[in-house]
Amino acid sequence: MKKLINSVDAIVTDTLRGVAAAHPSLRVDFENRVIYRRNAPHQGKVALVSGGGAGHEPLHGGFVGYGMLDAACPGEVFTSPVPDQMIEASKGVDGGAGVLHIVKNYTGDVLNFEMAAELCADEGIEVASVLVNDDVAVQDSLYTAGRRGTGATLFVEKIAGALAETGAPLAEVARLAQEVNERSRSFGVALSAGTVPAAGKPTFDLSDTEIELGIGIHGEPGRTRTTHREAREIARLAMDAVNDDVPLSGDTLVLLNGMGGTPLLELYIVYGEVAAYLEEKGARAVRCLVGNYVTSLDMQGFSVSVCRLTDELTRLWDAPVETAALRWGR
Amino acid sequence: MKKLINSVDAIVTDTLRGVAAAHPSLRVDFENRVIYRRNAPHQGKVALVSGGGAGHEPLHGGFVGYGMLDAACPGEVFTSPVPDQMIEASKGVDGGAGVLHIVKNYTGDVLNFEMAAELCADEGIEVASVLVNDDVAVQDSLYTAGRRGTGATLFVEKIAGALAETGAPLAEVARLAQEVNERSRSFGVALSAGTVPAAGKPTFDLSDTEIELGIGIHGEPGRTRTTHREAREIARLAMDAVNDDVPLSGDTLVLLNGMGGTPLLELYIVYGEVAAYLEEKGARAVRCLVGNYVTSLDMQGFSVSVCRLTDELTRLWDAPVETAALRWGR
Amino acid sequence: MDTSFFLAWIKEAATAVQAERDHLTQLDAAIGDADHGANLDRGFAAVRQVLADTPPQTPGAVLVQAGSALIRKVGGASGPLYGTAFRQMGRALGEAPEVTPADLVTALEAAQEGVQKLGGAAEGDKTLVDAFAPAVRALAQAVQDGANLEDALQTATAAAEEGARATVPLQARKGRASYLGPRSVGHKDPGAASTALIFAALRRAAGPA
Amino acid sequence: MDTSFFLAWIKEAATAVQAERDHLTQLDAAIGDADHGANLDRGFAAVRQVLADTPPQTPGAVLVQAGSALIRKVGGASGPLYGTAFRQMGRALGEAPEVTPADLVTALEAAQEGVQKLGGAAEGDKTLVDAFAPAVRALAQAVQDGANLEDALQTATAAAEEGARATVPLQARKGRASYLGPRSVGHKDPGAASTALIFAALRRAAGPA
Ligand SMILES: Nc1ncnc2c1ncn2[C@@H]1O[C@H](COP(=O)(O)OP(=O)(O)O)[C@@H](O)[C@H]1O
Ligand SMILES: Nc1ncnc2c1ncn2[C@@H]1O[C@H](COP(=O)(O)OP(=O)(O)O)[C@@H](O)[C@H]1O
Ligand SMILES: [Mg+2]
Ligand SMILES: [Mg+2]
Ligand SMILES: [Mg+2]
Ligand SMILES: [Mg+2]
Repeated sequence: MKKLINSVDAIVTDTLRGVAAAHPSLRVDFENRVIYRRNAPHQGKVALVSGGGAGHEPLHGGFVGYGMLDAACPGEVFTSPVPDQMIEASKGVDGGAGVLHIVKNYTGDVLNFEMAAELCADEGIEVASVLVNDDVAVQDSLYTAGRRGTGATLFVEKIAGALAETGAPLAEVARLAQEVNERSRSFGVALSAGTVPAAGKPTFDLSDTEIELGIGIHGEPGRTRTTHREAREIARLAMDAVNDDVPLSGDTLVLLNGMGGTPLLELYIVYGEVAAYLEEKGARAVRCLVGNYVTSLDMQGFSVSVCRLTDELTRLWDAPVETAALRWGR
Repeated sequence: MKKLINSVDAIVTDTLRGVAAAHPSLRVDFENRVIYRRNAPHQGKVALVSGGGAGHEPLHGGFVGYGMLDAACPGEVFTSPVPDQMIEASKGVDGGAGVLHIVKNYTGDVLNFEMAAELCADEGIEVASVLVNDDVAVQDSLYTAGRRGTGATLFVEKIAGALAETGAPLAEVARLAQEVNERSRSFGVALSAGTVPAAGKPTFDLSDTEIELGIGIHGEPGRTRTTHREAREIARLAMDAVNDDVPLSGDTLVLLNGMGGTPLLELYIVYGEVAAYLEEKGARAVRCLVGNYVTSLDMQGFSVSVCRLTDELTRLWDAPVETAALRWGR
Repeated sequence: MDTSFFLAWIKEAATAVQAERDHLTQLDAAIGDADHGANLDRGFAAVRQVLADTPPQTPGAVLVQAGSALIRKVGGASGPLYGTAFRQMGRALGEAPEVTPADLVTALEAAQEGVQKLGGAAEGDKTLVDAFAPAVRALAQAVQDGANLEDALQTATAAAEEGARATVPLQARKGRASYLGPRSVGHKDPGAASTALIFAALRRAAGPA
Repeated sequence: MDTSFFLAWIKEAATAVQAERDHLTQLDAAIGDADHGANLDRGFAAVRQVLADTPPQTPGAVLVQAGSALIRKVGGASGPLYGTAFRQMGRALGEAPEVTPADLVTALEAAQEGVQKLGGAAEGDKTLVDAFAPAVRALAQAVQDGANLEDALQTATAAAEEGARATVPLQARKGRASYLGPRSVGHKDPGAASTALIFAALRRAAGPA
């Protein structure tokens, strides 16, 4: 394993040092491991807090700033943060209008955020939570852990963040966050596994002729393995999975997301196929992002997330945002 | 070799399809392979044209837009574009104030842009050229091909682009572009080689304990090979090379650039070390970018570029820009 | 069993987790995200630190402090689950300075209930519950049958290990491994494996075999 | 040598480049950027297309069209260099329908001069000039010595091949390989290798050995 790190144990601390050095608009609490907007809290504004394991950068720290998150809590690599971080973050951003926890649906994240929400309530902070579970690769069932939260997290953070800036109350921001999640679906494909530093070798092995379909963002293998093929066909496999779950139509927002080790060149090729697929189905990608946004360390591959837009969602997507990884309108 | 492509021969065309689908603010001429601002030409504004081999995305297409380039010409993977493209692009963007060609110093790029400039002159288009050659890994000598152009290309495109928006004349824009180049130095390190699709296997082999120092952006091996070590020490090696060439001091603009296959997590770790190094030398990174900007396909590694700022350069760096890969202020 | 017994358990557990760290992580790589060993090792190191910094005076306090430290430091699914297990045990023991085998059974039953309430997993879902539940059952039975502490804990450990082994053919319904669907079959659950380690540590805390 | 001779040369060159495409690319991978084979193959395919679409009527026109197509399609360093070489040859030949061996020498000397003027490389810089220059010299000498065309071209080809081989121990001073400094030593220059192929194709255009 070759990585640009000082030591496996120092990864998160050292990343935070870099984030603090790079972004004067952010404030990093190294002890509690929280990335804040420099000028948090904002009185009267609903605050958004998210968090999750490291290894998904720029998620979530790269989305802290005007129009998106108020704070982010990074856990260890691929490990949910702990309740202390979330409590500290919630206290640090609460401007009296309450805090929305944006939680990706993984047992670890859910349990830790649940504990944090309870303890926040004890301290008088109003907390609402939204669970992101957009990954159609996972069967949705009452008897399982349910669908994973992946690329739609970015949609939820951006759109709910924009609504929060308008001064909307917590219940409304939470409702909209929920709506964005419900309107979004994702599917991921890996060409190679990433290497978790603590494990020291790739999480799984793929031969030169195989790909994994339905992977998540934690280096876990997917649901099935198939033979490698043209980008067009791989894009179709992914889009079919999305379309089979909820037929695509109308205006959509698309995230063509790299898993960390795939160059932008290839992501654009796949995006071209995705756009063509949508058109074939009578849908349109009226807004999109192409790049590394919700990654899985150095995994090679991509995920595609599609959100069926409403006028309100489009307007809030277009609203100004100013974060390390997403910026427009200011 | 596993890549998200349809065929080796279709890579550039398919990438352009994706770019066209993703960015309504761009216009893609598929036949001539030129990416334009949708509303080019701008009457009375000096136009900026750049180009180079594909495989460095988002360079250059990702930097076409307000405040930066007017057009970009992608060549085949790691191959300079051809004069026809540059001529077509120059014609398409000339608003009567002349065209600046921003050329990275590689024999192929230089020769092809030279031919294009001559033919443009024949057609009555005023062309000035700036040669970017910031890579300190290469000895600068009259008897060699000279230093390569790498990360500083982004600085030149952004800052000269901002000046051009103010209506400055061609000679002034060219002079400033030249100044940015002269004030900039870069150095690159690879942890693994990228795979050129036409070659089908990594350009060179590195064991699990080796890294290459002084690599360029075309998958070429570096000047020396050394043992892999902590991020802190690798960052020091790179920064020492920069600092030995021109001692660092004062306010600087830093690009901590990923080569395509390295996750942002690691880039932030290296950036933290670079920022600390600068402080040690009594310099400061007052502006920075951390991410994949000038890449080398799926190579793992990074390059660091430092530009010694003046007040004018800082102001122009901060000026609004609206491109696919760099956006602020609008 | 007094305070030092429970401190010894924690120490044994921390040592075992550290020794098996890579193995647990490899199990997690197969059907999870390759961090279970690192997670628990970090957690138990923190537990030892806390117990050294502010030495607790009762068995219950040892376990509550240990559980809180796990919740504060582990993250992931296993942090809140093991943290809750230790905290519930500790709360069940109250202020008592001495713990009888029957008390231990009651406490472990409370722990199991806490874990299942929090995580929603039943036996057979291929989680740490598949090692925990049979171990608690075996211990309860042995204690009821009048076995001495060492033997009872030996029985519990064997049941935990057997329970962990028995997760191999199961398809996961909870936790990360559930995402693999049928592909989760054929691998041992990492949490069940660490639960077996923790029961074996409890056995060792009771003295040499 | 008439128009069809030069068309045959181009065809032989295109075939050879296609056959050696991967080899040239591998040479370029060692000290360049792994595209020389792909570049030239794309270029010569375009040349054949152009020549088929608008068949030229003189040897000079064949070469000028070929050179222009190379410039338009190859990119990289080798595009303008080879393009200029063919264009200069063609211009030197003018409108003549027939080319004598002496004309060929003059044309190749013009080509060499064009390449060196454009790229600034001298012999010994480890570029295609290291194959081109000795080949032109050998051809000139052989023609002056009254050798027949086949033999003269055989001599030129041998000199090009020898020149390409001789680039192995050199340190590059021009082109991408120069970035490697001393590490460029020990590898054959890809452009010199392709120049040898192009001279061998010229030899074959003159008929069977
Ligand atoms: N809902 C649940 N109930 C009980 N145990 C669970 C549950 N979900 C996961 N686990 C246990 O947690 C283990 C994984 O822990 P760990 O790898 O530390 O966390 P994460 O899955 O968040 O990376 C699994 O092997 C399983 O035994
Ligand atoms: N300045 C130069 N003069 C002559 N030949 C050169 C020069 N620079 C490069 N070459 C030739 O070009 C070859 C490389 O061509 P190619 O790989 O197609 O272009 P690029 O280097 O742009 O990728 C080298 O092997 C060398 O022979
Ligand atoms: Mg985890
Ligand atoms: Mg090239
Ligand atoms: Mg895990
Ligand atoms: Mg080359």
